[in-house]
Amino acid sequence: MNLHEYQSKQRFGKFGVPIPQGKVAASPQEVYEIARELGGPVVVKSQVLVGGRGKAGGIKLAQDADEAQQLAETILGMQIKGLTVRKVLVDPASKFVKEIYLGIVNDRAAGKPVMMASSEGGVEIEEVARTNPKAIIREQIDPFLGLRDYQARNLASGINLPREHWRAFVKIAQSLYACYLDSDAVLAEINPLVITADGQLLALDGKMSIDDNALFRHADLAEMRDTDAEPEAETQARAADISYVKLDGQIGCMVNGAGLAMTTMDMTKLFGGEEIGPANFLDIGGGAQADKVAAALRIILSDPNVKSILVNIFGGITRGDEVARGILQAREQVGINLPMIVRLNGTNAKEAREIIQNAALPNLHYAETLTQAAQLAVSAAKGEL
Amino acid sequence: MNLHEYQSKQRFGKFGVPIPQGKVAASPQEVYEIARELGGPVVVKSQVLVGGRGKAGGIKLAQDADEAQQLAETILGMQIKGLTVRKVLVDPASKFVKEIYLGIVNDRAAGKPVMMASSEGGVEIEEVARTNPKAIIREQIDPFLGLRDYQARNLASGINLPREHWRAFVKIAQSLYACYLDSDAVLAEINPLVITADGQLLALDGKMSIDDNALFRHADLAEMRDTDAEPEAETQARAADISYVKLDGQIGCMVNGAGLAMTTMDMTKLFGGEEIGPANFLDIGGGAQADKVAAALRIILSDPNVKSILVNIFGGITRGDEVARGILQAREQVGINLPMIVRLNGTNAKEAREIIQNAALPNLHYAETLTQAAQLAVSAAKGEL
Amino acid sequence: MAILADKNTRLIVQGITGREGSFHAEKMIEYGTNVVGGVTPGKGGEWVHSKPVFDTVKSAVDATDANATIIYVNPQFAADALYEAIDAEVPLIVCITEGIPVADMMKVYSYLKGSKSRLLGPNCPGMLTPGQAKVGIMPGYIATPGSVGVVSKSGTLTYEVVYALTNKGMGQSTCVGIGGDPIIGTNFVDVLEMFENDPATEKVVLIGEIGGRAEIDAAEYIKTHMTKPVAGFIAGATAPPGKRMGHAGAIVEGGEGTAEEKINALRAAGVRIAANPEEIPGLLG
Amino acid sequence: MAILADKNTRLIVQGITGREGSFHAEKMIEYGTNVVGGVTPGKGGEWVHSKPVFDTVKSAVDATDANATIIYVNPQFAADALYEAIDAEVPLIVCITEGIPVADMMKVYSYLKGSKSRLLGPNCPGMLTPGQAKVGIMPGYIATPGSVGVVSKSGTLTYEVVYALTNKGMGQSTCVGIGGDPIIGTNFVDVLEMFENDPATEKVVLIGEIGGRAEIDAAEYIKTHMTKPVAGFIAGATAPPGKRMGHAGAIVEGGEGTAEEKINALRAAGVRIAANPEEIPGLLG
Repeated sequence: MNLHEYQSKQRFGKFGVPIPQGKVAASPQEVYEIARELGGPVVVKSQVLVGGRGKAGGIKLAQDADEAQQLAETILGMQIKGLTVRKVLVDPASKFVKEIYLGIVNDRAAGKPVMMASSEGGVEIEEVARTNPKAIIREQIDPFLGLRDYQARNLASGINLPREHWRAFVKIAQSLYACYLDSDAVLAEINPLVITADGQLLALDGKMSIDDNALFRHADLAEMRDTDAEPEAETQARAADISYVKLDGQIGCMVNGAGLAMTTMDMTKLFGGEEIGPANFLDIGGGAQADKVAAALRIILSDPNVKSILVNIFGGITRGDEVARGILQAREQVGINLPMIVRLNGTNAKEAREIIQNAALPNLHYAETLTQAAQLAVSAAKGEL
Repeated sequence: MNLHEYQSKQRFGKFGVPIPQGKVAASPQEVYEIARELGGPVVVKSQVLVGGRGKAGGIKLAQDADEAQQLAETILGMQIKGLTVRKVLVDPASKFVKEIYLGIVNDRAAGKPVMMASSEGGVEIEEVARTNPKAIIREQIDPFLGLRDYQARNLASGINLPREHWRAFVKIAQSLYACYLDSDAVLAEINPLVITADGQLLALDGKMSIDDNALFRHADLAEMRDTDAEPEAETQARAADISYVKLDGQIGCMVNGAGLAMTTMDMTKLFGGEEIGPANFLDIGGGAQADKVAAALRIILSDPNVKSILVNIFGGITRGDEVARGILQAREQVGINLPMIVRLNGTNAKEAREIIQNAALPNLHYAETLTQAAQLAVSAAKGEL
Repeated sequence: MAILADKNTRLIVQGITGREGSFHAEKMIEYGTNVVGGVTPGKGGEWVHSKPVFDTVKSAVDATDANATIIYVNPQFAADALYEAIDAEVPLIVCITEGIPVADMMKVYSYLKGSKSRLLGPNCPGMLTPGQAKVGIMPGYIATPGSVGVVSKSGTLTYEVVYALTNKGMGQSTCVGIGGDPIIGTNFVDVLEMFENDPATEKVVLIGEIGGRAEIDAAEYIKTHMTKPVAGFIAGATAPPGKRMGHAGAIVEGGEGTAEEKINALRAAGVRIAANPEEIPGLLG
Repeated sequence: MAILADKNTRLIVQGITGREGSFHAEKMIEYGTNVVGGVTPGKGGEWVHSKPVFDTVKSAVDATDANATIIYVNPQFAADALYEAIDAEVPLIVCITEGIPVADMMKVYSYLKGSKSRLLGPNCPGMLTPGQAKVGIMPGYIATPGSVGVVSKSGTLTYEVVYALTNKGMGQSTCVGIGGDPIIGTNFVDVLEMFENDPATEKVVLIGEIGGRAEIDAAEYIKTHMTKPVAGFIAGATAPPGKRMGHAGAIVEGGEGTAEEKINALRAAGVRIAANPEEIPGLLG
């Protein structure tokens, strides 16, 4: 789960990272009030969970409260990479002499968090990794030992930070790590961390991603989820305990198991090409009860791009015939006009096929293989079935 | 540093271990008040830092407040193994059906804390180790992982604790470990931990020892030190940053280095036998400034058993001649009538010898070897020098 | 011969009195796995499917001489169950639990190093040596004894492939699901090495997916160490960057972990990559 | 030849700008030890005794190719200095610091396992290979090159014995002080094994004291593995139980760790035990 910039920075601040004393606003009037209170020039920053806000015109400098209000009128409501801006952060504008990067991610191969620093702040770290990998200094953190001061000093030394800033840098590194740890984060980054004109370190922008698996022990963080910032179908899916990601294609997929779900998506593109392709990732998990199947079908149908539905289930411990009956029952509950291709493999696949074929419903087709199922779904999406 | 029973139990209680609701008292009148407030039978327990209080008559059961007061009159002020009882703990008397042992010590060889439990509570664990070692169940604790619940269950299972007490036992084990950890303890034990007649677990007696090296981060614990409970000379030595332990012999030893100090003690007994032997362990540490030498001499002289003084210094980085001058200077400050044998080895030993011999002070003898020094000190103690 | 588990495996089930643990314990017993007991704290002395239940892993191992354990425990308590199994020095630990916080797993992973245990999972379907032992949740009937080693991050996708192999008459030596979490105890390289050294395995199928670089490491290993032919499939070519595809580990981050780079690396190592998992039996032919 | 350190040792000094660190760095340089630099956070770029100071151990090792470090750092910061040296993979770490809390050392001890470093100490005088390298605080002039290996828990008592050996014309291969704390990085058995395998060592002196069971383990090792003659002394026969004799580790607890049991165990292993340390040269004769 990703946090907004303002949420991330507030949380960093709580753990001792110096942050600008800005506030978040949802209306131009609020922006005016905040800017007037802050006095002096401010930055109005759109709060959307996507990179490249600056280039998209979502971050603007205002000389005073009036200008801030005007800018907020254009920024609030604008679309950035498909997401509507509903909130802006109003921060005092800072003069700075240097931008650096400081972040923590999980190093999967090492099984440890790794803290990274770079003297090239203000650009995406992936960009630095491509263009100037030596500019990134890394320190693996032992999960039992935690970040040690000397590791922060190694980073400061590695990025040639002037020695007078070391003490502040070490403190910020420790605060960031404490925040990362306490939040069960999988990513926590300050970019840029600036050296201001008056020689202070300040976290101008921040980003955090929380481990979804750990939200059960972070009720406060779970509440921070901005469901406005995601497709409504994803919110509904989460409520139904269904793993769902909206995509741009035309074939709605319903699958059990994440790997098989991705594979099914891949097959729709293999046979349908760019213009057809998968409309979503959807894993209904184990069991496949009729209720869950119905919820999944509703979520798939909520996407107006969907032209056909592909159901691919491997009956393992659960039996294929039960799954087939669940699909028929769910279809009755939901009411579907789109063509639907069903493929059931594994336990009692033969019985499942008979149930589907005996139902003889219009627009409901049974496929033997995944290849055949994908090809049928593509034909159906093209209106050729 | 050892804590009294009442201090240990209070601290255990703070971390969640169930303890009797008793109070500590320094006068029979206070004992009466506490016993009346508690109502019913009470136990009056002498608070001295030594084992075997019960056998020495330092723990008594009273049926009511009057009897408690009477008992306190005999217990307060009594001597137990050379220590005067100045405080008693008044606990409500508990009926119990079973005594068990639960403790944590540091396992030096493993470099880890080890938690031990035994179904034979109420006797010293060393006694159980000798008589029935299989009755002691051990779980090593990983210092990074801490005590895990399953380890506590392994202990409960190992001592055949009835299953209905497991939940309470696991909680007590975790509380004890938390207390041990938070206190930088090197020993924390509940003995006995009883199962009361009404089926509760209760820590009837407790003992804690704190790592002296960690007291710098535990101002609250350092204040708990009961200087009444140790020879005054040891209190003075601590203030002067001298490592000193009072013993029963007649030869006062002043040495630099712990190993050499023990060896010097051993030599006085080798040549002097049981009746002469060392009056103390004393390590003045490195450097040996005149002030510290003077403080050490005062401490040695405060022991009326001392008949002669043996100074054994290995001049390493520091020079023997400087040490010799320091000894002469300190002798002037302190004023000593007892015979004193000085042996200086190592750097500038020759010059040191000349300084001592040139001083030609009465009762001040220079020895070449440790053997000679110990023999001279023994002769001096016997009045034969 | 087989890898990880076989006829000589003596298995205990952590969480045997729970819904999932009890259900799958029965399935494993039915398959013929030598399940020797189970563990549920506070329920020692009970019996489940005629197998004794113990309070702690240590007491279960002491009593049954178990050499493998399978964990069906809620994510909140899974780390503790793992530490308990490691402390009891169980040689093989299979963790089925999905949803363990990654911070917990990083500590477990660190604790595992230098221990006497091998961990498979978490968030994995476990493993199956056809006709000998099933330690996990794979449906037993889809597999049949043979000489193809299968290793995969996935569950149902693996079943598809294994079932397809069986239907084509290509039996399996051992089928291993390593799990879809970012931090897992056993990786592709570990299993490939076991298959390379296993006389019963002649060919290998590797099924990967987007996220992380385990498949890149596998390609490196195959290139430099493997003599046996490998065919494979990588799921998630159509997954968008920055989005988690069900598995906690299935995410393309910062342009890394794409299906394309994995396919390229594996192809360069001589692996025959299927565009469609149904092609896999043909690629082994 | 020698053990632990010799002419090829490249030493850095952690805490080189402190009072003790600076003083002993000078003494080590005077002795001929190849001190290549020092570390004090925030003082990188300065020079002490013509040696460069670095901010971190890592930068010091990168710049000087050091293969040993000695730590003179206050007890509060000693654990951090130790972790830093371990993380920088320095092969030999000697920690002089006295008074490190045992809870800190238990974690360091655990972290040390599986690392690439050997730790000598803490609370030890360090080691000295006569004529080659002094890594510690032993006065250099008391030792002379020869074939007696000396290992001890003590400081000044060791100096006594080494000096006595030198005065009797019995030179030393290496003199090692393992330290008097309850938890130390290198124990008697480790050093005895090094001496046993060191061609330059012909005879060994072991100096122990009350507390713990390191001498009992040593006796076991000597009995089963050592071919070279060993003489020894155990300090503290007259120490009362339950009282700490200066060293944090020198305490008889629960009747264990007495001088008597150690002497008996060592005698049973064939070690010649002196009642008086001045006898030791004679026992080697």
